[in-house]
Amino acid sequence: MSVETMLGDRQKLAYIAAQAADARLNVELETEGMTLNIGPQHPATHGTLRIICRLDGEQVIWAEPSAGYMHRGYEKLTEVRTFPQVTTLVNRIDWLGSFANEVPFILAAEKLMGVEAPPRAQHIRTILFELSRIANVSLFLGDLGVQMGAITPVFMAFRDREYVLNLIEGATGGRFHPNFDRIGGLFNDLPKGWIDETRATMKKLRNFCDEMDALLFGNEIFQTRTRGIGVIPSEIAVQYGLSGPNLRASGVDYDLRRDQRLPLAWDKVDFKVWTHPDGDSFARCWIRLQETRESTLIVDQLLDTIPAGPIMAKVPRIIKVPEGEAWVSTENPLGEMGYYVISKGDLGPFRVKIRSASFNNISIVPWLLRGVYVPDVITILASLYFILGDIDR
Amino acid sequence: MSSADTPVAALAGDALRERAVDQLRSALGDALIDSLVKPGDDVWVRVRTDAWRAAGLALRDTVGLDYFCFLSAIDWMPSPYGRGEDDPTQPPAERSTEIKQGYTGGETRFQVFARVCSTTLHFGVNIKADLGDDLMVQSWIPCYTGANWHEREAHEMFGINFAGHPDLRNMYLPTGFEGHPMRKDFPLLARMVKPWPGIVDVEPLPGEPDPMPGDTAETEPAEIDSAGESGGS
Amino acid sequence: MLAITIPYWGQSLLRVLGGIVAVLLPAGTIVYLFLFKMMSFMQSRLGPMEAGPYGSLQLVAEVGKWLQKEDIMPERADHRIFKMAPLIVLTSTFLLIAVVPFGPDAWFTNFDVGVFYMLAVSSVSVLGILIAGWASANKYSLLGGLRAAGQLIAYELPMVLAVIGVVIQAGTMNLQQIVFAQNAGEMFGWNGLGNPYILTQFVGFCVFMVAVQAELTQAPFDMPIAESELVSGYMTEYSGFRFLIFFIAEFATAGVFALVASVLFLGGWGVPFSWFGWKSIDGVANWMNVVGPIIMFSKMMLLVFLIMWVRFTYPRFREDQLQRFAWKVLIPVSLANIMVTAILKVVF
Amino acid sequence: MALKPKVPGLVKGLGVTLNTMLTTITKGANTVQYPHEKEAPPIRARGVIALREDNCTSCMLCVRSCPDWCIYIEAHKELAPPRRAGGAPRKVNRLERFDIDYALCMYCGICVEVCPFDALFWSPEYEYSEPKIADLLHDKTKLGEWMETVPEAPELEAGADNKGKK
Repeated sequence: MSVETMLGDRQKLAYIAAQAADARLNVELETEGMTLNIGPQHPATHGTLRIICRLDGEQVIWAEPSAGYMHRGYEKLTEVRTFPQVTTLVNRIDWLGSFANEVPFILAAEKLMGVEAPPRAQHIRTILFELSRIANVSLFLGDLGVQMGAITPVFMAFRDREYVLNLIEGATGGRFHPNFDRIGGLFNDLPKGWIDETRATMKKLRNFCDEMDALLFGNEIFQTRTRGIGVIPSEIAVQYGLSGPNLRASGVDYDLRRDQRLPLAWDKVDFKVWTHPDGDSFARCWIRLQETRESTLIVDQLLDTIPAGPIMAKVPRIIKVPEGEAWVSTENPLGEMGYYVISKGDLGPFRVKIRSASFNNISIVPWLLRGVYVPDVITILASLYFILGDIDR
Repeated sequence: MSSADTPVAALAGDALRERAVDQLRSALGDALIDSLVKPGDDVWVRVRTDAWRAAGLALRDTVGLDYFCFLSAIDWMPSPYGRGEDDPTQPPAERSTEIKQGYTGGETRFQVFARVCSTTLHFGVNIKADLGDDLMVQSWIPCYTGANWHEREAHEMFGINFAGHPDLRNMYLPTGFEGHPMRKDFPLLARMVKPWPGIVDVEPLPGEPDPMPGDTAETEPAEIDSAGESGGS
Repeated sequence: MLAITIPYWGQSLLRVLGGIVAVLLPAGTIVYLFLFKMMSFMQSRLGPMEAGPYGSLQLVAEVGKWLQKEDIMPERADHRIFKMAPLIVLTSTFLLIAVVPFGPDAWFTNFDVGVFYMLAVSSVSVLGILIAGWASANKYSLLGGLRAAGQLIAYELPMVLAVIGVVIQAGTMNLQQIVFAQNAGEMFGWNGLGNPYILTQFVGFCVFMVAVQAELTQAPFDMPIAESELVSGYMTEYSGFRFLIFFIAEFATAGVFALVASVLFLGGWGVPFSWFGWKSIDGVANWMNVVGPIIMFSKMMLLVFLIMWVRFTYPRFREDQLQRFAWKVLIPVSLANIMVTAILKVVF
Repeated sequence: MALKPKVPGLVKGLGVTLNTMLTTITKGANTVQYPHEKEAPPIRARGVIALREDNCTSCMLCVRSCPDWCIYIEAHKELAPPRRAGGAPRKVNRLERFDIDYALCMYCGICVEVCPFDALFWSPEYEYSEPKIADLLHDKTKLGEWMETVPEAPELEAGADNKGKK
């Protein structure tokens, strides 16, 4: 495809342009700048992130995010909780894709204990994982519209996300915070009729993706706003530890669903890992759109092949995790989410290091925002897509 | 625009992990103190404190682990407060404060640890280093730019100093906050402000002595379902 | 002509009342029909349903709410100017309605250079917005005010140039005469539709509507208020009654501009004369004075529908992209349009 | 990039909103006019915890496994008449207080899960917001009232191994 080579060039050009803007800002005559506080309460930060910008006119000379307005100290809190209690906490890290947060923690605990969930549980886990990805990213697609001034997409996103949340609630009981994973399997099996309902919903979601494609991604205004804006070259992305769609949008073909072997069902389905060579805001948004669609296809495939059997492995009722250290990370909606669990053979973990995706994704912001205009600050932040709970933990 | 079927990396994982340790050993010499390769799982290495940055550079350039995952610290001292479930009316419980390090050992209370991965080879390395009394270690920013915020976080949460970090400001905590919350001896106030509701036990009959643990057979949780019972029922 | 003679002060009073009705009635309808209902339907919801049947009294409820609210003014704001700004914006709307004809005799002023006047007063609102942004003593407001100034000035020009085509074709700057010219005219010898300039001046119409969209600061040109960037820009610090005035002005201006556009391009209050075989308007003037405003209103609604439809669908431009669009696309296009119109005018 | 003749994205976008509008007008909105009509939450929805007081043996298991410390139990021992005639009187735990503080509760469901005697249940009821935060502390009478709203556990999907639980 000739587009690809062209895009590659454009990426390079945009990178050079960013550096040139940087240089120019340093040489140009200093005018009296203005410091603009974006946040902590600002519609663009969906949460309480504060970004301090030095402006020259509408151009950002220097920007520094200031997090911590919502820090809940989860790493400390896990130390006073038992292993089953931790899942209720980690639900709330990325609150839009909460089920996906439980999985890596439970997997880490299972790895330390040497148990593995039965195939049916693994399968259902993967389905719910993908559903939470859809719930998360569909909201992103709507929110993207709002950040750019289009008000309709967000309502459509909420409309269709509702169906997914209903499914998650129908299976787990929790709409936002399922707390459905248990060490060794799942709390309960699926209720009757759930699979058919899910199939119907996946159709709706694909329709929603098409709508978003027409409403937003095909829109020329949207494209002028996002193409060539906020370019992250792949080397930089990798250095900063960007993950998920942000990394793949920079052309790095890295997806933990495919690239590591976990006791989950992704290796049983056939799916495409989308990458984009551009690394700009458009690429990041576009990747997410494609991944939502891909997720619906993954769910469809998984629904067809749910094995019969138990959903819980044999584990003692009172869980003591043997001494050891384990790292498990999964490809969460926002990117790589991992837990480094250290156990001392107690009821609770000794230390849990939570590696959340948004923390790394946002750490690139000071580098990325130099020389852009104020409206682009908003699009870039929107396209990086962070959840405050995921930054502050 | 992408490829769907790159071989799953774990197939070649262990060989890669062994190789990574060997490469690191030849790059660092005796600065690599200990290493542990768990087959099919992960690899841990511990390096001398003064070789922290050299190890980072070696990991990036020699081993080819380009992807920065995280950097943080561990306080190996067990918490003197337990899980905050003590009875405030009783004298404080005696807890062992014996420091016992995890994989690849260690000599000091604090350790800095990090993880870097490869986006192409699909494996990662956990790397640790002891911290002396000055809690000083070289900054990793020259090796991995993304370490910036992680080092700031470790600085405020554990009080670790990173030599060569341009800007060790507080990230989450207010400027001027005293103490380092993630240290084990920093009390978690949420668990101190009120007593644990689970301390209270069923009041005995008048004239009966307080029940010893395990006495009230019908209601004691541990006896009902601890050992070996399946959780699936 | 009406048989009763009304003294001049009485006429003035009636005109003022008429003006208020002509501004507020469409504004209210637009808010209910488009902002409350159409937007909701486009987002698969119902919108307000509780106040009145189908929420029809919602606007009254909202006005009541705003009137009760505390009138907050930032301490460091320039108080006098801060209070003045909403009024200036609203004044511009009232000035604009003065030249719009609603029927053969139903007009406030029959002005020979109506087009010229209309274009002149429409930019008064910029002044209000600019001083609102400045007087608020808020960085977001200031940015919004500056953006508004830059944007509105950039879009004044395409608007003027788009109208020139109409003026050339009609040969007059009197809005009343433009209506006559459209309804009595013919296209290439066929008079089945009259000669609404939307057909012959389609390019001009498009440029005009884009410029109107920008003048009204509606999406995709809503950078001055940009909720997600500037937290409503110049309106950030306004609350209660003063915000209400801004709010009314926003939708009233939308209505008035739609009226102007319908006069310029859709044949105003009239219908093509050939439909009923009229030779001149005099014979039917009396009842056209009643029917005219209704026709006018429906045409306005159609145009406001277009404006709002675009508003609810599109994301917004960036300020520099917008300027580039104005200077590099709209102005050359409208200049070319003028040239073609002039040549054709001479040829035919 | 070769330009292909296609519908401009701007027009397509207008089509989507118009289409949604027409769908809403003809087929009705996706929203529900809340106080007038209500959507039934799924059977498993975790709305509020109901207590069957007779089953509770005040074993303190729920209190101790609550991550938030939001359950409070007070109980005392009593002598109850023997099960069989002529037997010795039994010692039973009589529940005095069973409070759940919904202002603290995280709705994780651990207490319901650990309860060994089936005394706690989830009810999908959700309309119990209070103007005063202190009123969110539900005592055992109020928790008992929720028992009426507890639904039957749903049937399970094909292939499930065990019977459904609460």
